[in-house]
Parts: sequence; structure tokens; C-alpha cells
Amino acid sequence: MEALEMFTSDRNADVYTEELKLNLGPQHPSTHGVLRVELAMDGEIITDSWCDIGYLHRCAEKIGENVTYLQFTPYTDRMDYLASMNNNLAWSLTVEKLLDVEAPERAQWIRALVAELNRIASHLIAFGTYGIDLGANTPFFYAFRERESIMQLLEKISGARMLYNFIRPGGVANDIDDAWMDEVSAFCDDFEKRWVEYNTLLTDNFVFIQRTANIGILTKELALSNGCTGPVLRASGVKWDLRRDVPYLEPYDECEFDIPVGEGTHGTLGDCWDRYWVRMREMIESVRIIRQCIEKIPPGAHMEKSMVKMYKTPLKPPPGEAYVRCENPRGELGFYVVSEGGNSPIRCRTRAPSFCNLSVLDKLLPGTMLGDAVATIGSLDIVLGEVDR
Amino acid sequence: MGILNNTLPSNTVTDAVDGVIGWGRKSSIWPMTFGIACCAIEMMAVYAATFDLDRFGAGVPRATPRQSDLIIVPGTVNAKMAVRVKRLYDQMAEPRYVIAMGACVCGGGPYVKWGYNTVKGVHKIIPVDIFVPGCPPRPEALMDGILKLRDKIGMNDVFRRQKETAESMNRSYGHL
Amino acid sequence: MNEAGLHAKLGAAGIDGIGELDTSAKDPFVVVEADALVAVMTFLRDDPDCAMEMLHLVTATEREACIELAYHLCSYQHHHSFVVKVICPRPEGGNHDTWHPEVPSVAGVFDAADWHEREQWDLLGVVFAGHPDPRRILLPEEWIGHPLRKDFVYPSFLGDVPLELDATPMYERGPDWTPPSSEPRPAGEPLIQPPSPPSDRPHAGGQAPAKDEAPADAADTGKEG
Amino acid sequence: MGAIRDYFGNISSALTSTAKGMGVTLRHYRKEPPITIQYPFERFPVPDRYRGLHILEQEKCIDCKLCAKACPVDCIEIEAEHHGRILEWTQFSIDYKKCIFCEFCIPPCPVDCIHMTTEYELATEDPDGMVEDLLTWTGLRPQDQRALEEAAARKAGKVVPDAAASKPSAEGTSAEDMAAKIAAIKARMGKKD
Repeated sequence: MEALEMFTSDRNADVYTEELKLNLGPQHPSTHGVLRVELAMDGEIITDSWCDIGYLHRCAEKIGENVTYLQFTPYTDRMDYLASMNNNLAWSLTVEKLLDVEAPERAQWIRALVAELNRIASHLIAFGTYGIDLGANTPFFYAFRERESIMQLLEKISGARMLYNFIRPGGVANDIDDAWMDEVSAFCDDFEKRWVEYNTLLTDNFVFIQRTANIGILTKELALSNGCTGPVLRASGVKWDLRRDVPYLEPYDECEFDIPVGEGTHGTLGDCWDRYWVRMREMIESVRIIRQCIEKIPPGAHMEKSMVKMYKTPLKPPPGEAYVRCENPRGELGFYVVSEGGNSPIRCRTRAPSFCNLSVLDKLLPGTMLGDAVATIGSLDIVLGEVDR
Repeated sequence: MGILNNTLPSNTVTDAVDGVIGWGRKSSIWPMTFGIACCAIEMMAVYAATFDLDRFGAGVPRATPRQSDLIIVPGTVNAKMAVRVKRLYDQMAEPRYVIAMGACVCGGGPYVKWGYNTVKGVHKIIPVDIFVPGCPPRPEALMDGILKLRDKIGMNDVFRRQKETAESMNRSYGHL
Repeated sequence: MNEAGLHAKLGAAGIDGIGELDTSAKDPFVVVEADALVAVMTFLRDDPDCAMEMLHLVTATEREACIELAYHLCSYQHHHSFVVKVICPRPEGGNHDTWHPEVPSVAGVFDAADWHEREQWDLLGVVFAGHPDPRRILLPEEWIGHPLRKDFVYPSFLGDVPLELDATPMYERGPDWTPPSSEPRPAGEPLIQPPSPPSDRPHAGGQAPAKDEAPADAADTGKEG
Repeated sequence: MGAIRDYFGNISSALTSTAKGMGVTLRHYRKEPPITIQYPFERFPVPDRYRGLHILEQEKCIDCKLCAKACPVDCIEIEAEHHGRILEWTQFSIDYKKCIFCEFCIPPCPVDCIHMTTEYELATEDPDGMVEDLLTWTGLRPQDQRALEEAAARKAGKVVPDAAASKPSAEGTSAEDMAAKIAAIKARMGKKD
């Protein structure tokens, strides 16, 4: 804000610039999709900003009201396409809550395992593209290499590379075997080494720190009031993680893991660097959870017996409503489903974490420089498929 | 290609010149940095080291339409975005090529029935050269599409006269 | 504190129009009058025992007899959550063209409500009175109707963008092609009125709820296309 | 003075951390094997469970349309005429312009006749070329035709002319081809739910 006061548009001053309206996006390499931000610029300083979303509005909620509960599972994949497993998980838990069934124990452990793997993949994209946003190209290639290994692991059990449709109401689609789990632990060993390299490449990079520290400061109050969740909220110093505080799967209750919280390492709490660093540390925590899952996974069925018939006859939950929240890589994903006893819900509302995280952008940008806008957008790590649904 | 476009008869010289031009064009396709939805992530995977589109001379994604030859439309185009996609296409210089990546772009995909807001295939908006269905297509499938596009570019007639090409060129100039 | 405790606390706050707690639902909820909504939300946020710091979700649900708004709140201090509902009964013959239920906006209490309420206006046509920026958020400004209503008619065209499956591609249209939505409207049927106090934001003044005018008399003009 | 020290300090810090990053890259350059897949010549092994193009065992299919009902995007079109247990096929097509490869058409099948292969290359220039017909034959096969004629004749009370003699026919080739194809695909797919 100081900079803003320094260059106030005083018409009598020596250096006077007309206000410039600048469109960032929808086709812009660093808006992470089809976000459009309209910026009012005074020279290099942003004086006002308006987010314009809806360029990827794909009518998911209307579709949810017209297809059956099972058939909506692949559509949840396509909301947050970087974390399909977590979306499937949230939707399955919602349907299970409506139906009053619970997935078998083994299915719960498999769910936690694949959800954490997908969390790593999602954070890797955030890490790689954030590097590109700020002018570091190399991390992108490193991140995509590790992501490719995760894709291949998940492809082996689910059959698809990105949009898995693996976690379904009542359990998971396929069982996993020991050979696959060995591959996962081999990946974990490898990944921990790579993670150190990432830090050398980007985290400790002086230029990177200069471009992210003390930029885009999101205070705790602003984050809470705007409904920010996930790493964005944790970076502002709120120690809240649904996995620990409201464990929605059994493994999260039993596994040991830490909740990384922003510490203001390079100055201010809740700046871009904190958000980035929370994500980086979450990857390592996910590796910890994965290792414990592999160790403790119990034998048993991977799908609730009574649910197998859902493939032939549509699920018919009793009238009622359910709201389930899950900790996604981007924050708390919630599905609010209202059933009136039919084959499909009458309302299928999604609480998309990116939607709420993005709504804070208009409050972060004014007063910063244009180059920092890119850093701020990247640090929020939005997925437009989820913002617009 | 202005005045010379499709005006000369086919003979040894024009064939040879066309061959050289086609080889040049197909070996340096510059795609546009343009991501819409899920398929964009697989497109990024194609640019990354594992698949490395640069082996085909197409690994330099340009951030502006004015410098690019190829627009890969990766992801659902909806009513709000369609106008922008068309504008981006209009800003590209000839010769320009379009790859429709993913089921949504090829023909509506999963959103074809209940999607009140989605365009059922980007070929309703801009002329498409190669369709790559799949949801999302594997990176290999996209590269297969790009290889097919390379073949198509290599066969293009720049100097030789060919009736259909001239007609389609005129059509795309006329209304876009 | 569980939901019953929160409800008791809320009942003791002296706000009129707070209903009973429905404990038969999976997430127990309380129905409040629309007039009491802002007071209830402010109380839930500010009371130290409730301390609902975060508004998670604003949902409008169209049922046969009503449109029902659900507000999901949650507290990080006390690890509890609460659901507040407002019910807007459907008047006789209220379909999506003519009926826009109105509830007070809580955007002044929770910033998060801003976008959520805009989305509910956009998709379901619920008017949030006193909203700072009542524009559409997901759909384009020139969109007509509210797609999540059950009687929504699918449009074939938006401007000249074809939205139907078997539309002619844009580049194959003849030179004398005219967009279907530009057909002349029947006289006396204006587009939806802009909001009465014009907002200073860009693009304002398209389709936004107007309190006084019947907002959507002509809402179906461009729909059949 | 402090400002100047800061200035040069910044430069040296930037250079140092850049050199560190370059060190990582160099280490990779020297020690790690190349990871690029030379695509048209080599490709990743596709897992057996991969959800690629569909294949239909037409012999088994009973035209129950359960797969079409289970499809979230309505991309399966089935048309067949029933003559008792004999089916006269007109259409069993999958529209890959819509298909999202979600696998929901596989589990409902009561006779386990539709499968997903590991094929994924679908790129085409033709917008209509993305609708794949899964049928290997349409209409009635010769032996079905004969069986129907025999049944009709039997109904009419006539003697069937040397029914047993005409049984072996030329239809064997295509059916055997199909069986071999399916066996190969099943072997590739391993066990499937």
C-alpha cells in the first residue's frame, strides 16, 4: 500500500499516468486456466481488480440433478481435475452418508492411500507451474517427471491416467495387491530424495524468495471471513485440517502426521512464500501417511457387498440431505446433496475450495505490482474446473 | 499465402517447392499456450520431459496467438469462452491449424445432454483439422494427433492449384 | 457444543423468528425467518461460545413448494458446525420467469457470502436484497433465465454461439445468417431491468435483480431461439 | 554504503542460488538416464486394466441394453431385432465424441460381453469418424438365417430339406477370427472385474 500512496494519481504531479484497464486472461499462461482478471493499473501498481470467472462453467450441478448417484462420480472427476481421487472420495462419502452405509475397512485404507498419492500429484503441479509463473522453467520438468510416476501407479489400479473414477460409493473399484504397494513404497523412497532437490531448485532460490516473500499477504481474519480453506488458510496461521480434526476416514485417525502451518519464515505470515512452503511440506506429510497406510492396510473386501448392485439398479437414498466435507489438496471440498427418494438428487451443490480461495483475490491484489499479481494467483493454486464447475 | 495461393498448375517445380514448404511448416509447428480444462494438464505432460513434444519441433509454446501456427483446444468450450476462442483463432496468422483435444471439444463429450452452457464441439466455432477424442486423451494419443497433423501439413498445396483447397480457403477467409 | 446447545444459545439471544431444531435430519438444522437472518448470522459469528468464523456454503434448493436456502457455518475454535435454513414459499403459479424469492444478503456479515450469493442468483434466481454486487458470476451477463430451476428451457443460441448439438458451424453460415436471438421481441417486453442503483463495477447493469419492476417478464423471448 | 552492499549482496546471492540449482541439473545430466519416450517407436507399457476402446463379443451379447442404461453420457446406441433367441443386428455403436471411458458399461453386463481394450489412439480428421461400430457383422449370420427358415418351415408343417447336411458352412472364418481376437485381448487384459 505504501507504494500506492507514493504514486497517487495527482494530476498536478510531475509524473502522472492515466488509469489503465488491463485484462489478464482468459488466455494467459499464468492464470492457471481460464480465469480473467480485470485490473485497473496506475503505472505498475494495481489499484483495483475484478475477477471474472465462468469461462469453464460446465453445468455440473444441473447434470447432478439429472443423472443417478453413481453416474455423477465421473463428473466429480472433472471438477478438480488435478485431484480426481479426492473428489471421488468426497462424493462417495456423501452418497454413503445419505444411504447410511460405510465402506469396508480395507476400502477406507485404500482410499486414504490413493487420495494422498493424488494430493502429491496435485501439489507437484502447483509447484511446477508456480515455478514457471515466476520465471523458473526447470522445476516444471522435474515436477512432471514425478507426477508421471504417480500417474502410472494410479493408472495401474484404476485404468485411467488422470480422471480415475476409482473411488465409488461403497468402496473402491478394484483391489490393490502387494506388488503395487511395493512400487508405491519405492516411489516414496525416490520422492523424498527428489523433494530435497526441489528445495535446492526453487525453495531456497534467492530470486524466488524475493519474488514471493511479503507478497500477497493474506491475514488470518481475511482468510476466515472469505471462507478460504486448505493450504491457503493454513499458511495464514490457522492450524485446521479436516484429516486431523474431523477424520472422515479411519486411517487419518490412526496415522501420525503433522499439519504444516505457515510460520512467516521470510517476514510476514500468510504471504505467497508461506502458501508455497505449506504445500511443499504437505507433500512430505502425505508420503508419511502413505507409508503408514502400506504398513497397516488390513485384508478384507474392497467394496461393500450390498452396494455392488448399484451398477445395475440405480441407488435410491431415502429422502434427506447430507453435507460432507473432505480435505482436498486445495481445501475443503463439500458436497451438499438433497434427495427426495428418486434416482437422482434434487440438488447437488458443490462447495469448491478454489471458488472460495479465489474470492479473496480481489482483496489481495490492490496495492501490489503487476508482477506480484501473477505470484499471488499462482500461490492460491486454483483450478478453474472447480471454480466454475 | 496471398496472391500465389493455389494458382499454378502442378508440375515438377511447383511440386518440389511445395514439398520444401510443407516440410518446413510441419517441422516447426508452434503451438499456442492455451489451456482450458482437464486436457490442458495432459497437454502440459506432452510438453514436459517424459513425452517431449520438442522432438517434432513443436515444443515452443507461444503465449500469443500472433506467433503461433497451431491452437490445441484442450477442454470444454462454453458459451462465454467460445467468443474468446474464436477471437484467438482470428488473431492467428495463416496457415493456422486447430487440434480439438478431448471429447468435449470433439463433440460435446459428457456435457452434451445436460450442458445448457457448453458448445457441443469446437468445430461449431472454428474449423478443426484433427480431432483427438478421449477423456482426456493420453499424451501419446495427442502426439498421434500431432503426427497426423504433420502429415496433413506436409501434403498441403501452396502453389499447386487444387480446387477443394482453394474453396475451403476462401470459405474460411470469407466468414471469419 | 452440539447443535442442540447452539440452538438453545440462539434461542436465548432474543431474536424473533427462530424455529425449532430439526433433529431428524442428518445434519440438524434450524429454520429462521428471512427477516431474522442477518441478526442470527451476526449473533452466531460474534457470540464467543458459537464463534462461527466461517460461512461454508450458501445453497438454494428448489423444491416443489418452496425455495429453501441453507447456510452451512462452521467454527474452527470449537470444532462445531451448524446449519441455518430460510424457506421462501412458492406463490401461486410461481415459475422461473416470474418468481424471484427475496432474502436479505449476509455478505455484510461474512465476506464469503458475496460470491456464493451471486452464484445462487445466477443459477437459481434468488434475489439477495442488499447485496453489494448483484451480478451474474458464472454465466454471461446476456444469459436469460436461471438454469438450475426445474422448468428451465435450454437455449439454442447465446448471441451467435450455437449451443445445440446439431447447429450449423459458425464458419459455414451464409452471409445472410442472423442470430436467432436477435429476432424482434414482442412489443412491451423489455429485457430484464438493470438494478436500480447502478453499481460502479464494470459490466454492471446487465442482468441483475431489480426489486420494484417485475424482473423477468420477457425472460423467455430468446430462449427458443 | 549499506545500500551498495545490499545491491551487490543481492547479485551474489542470486548467482549463488542459481549455481546451486544448475548443480542439480548437472548432476541429473551426468547420472540419470534419459526419461523421454520416443513415442511413435516406443511407448509406455499400458496396464492391463487400462480403459481404452471397447470391444464387443457379439456372439454373447443378448441386447439387454444394460450398458446403454448405465452410461452416464448416453453414448452407446444398440439396435437389434429379436427372433426368439436369434438376434438380427443393426447397430452397436459407441460415440467416442461423448465417451468418457468411465467403465460403467462393463460391470452391469449379465453375459460379460463388452470389454475395454488398451487401445487409445483415436485421432482422426473426420468428425464423423469417431463413432465406432463394434459389430463384426450386421443382420443375420447365414446359419441363423437357415435356422430361422427351418423354424418357419417346421411351423408350416413342411419337411426340412437336408438340414444336417447344410450345417457346416463358410461362416466359420469370421467367427474364429473374432474368437482369436477376443482371446488375445482377454489375455492382454488379464482378469477383470
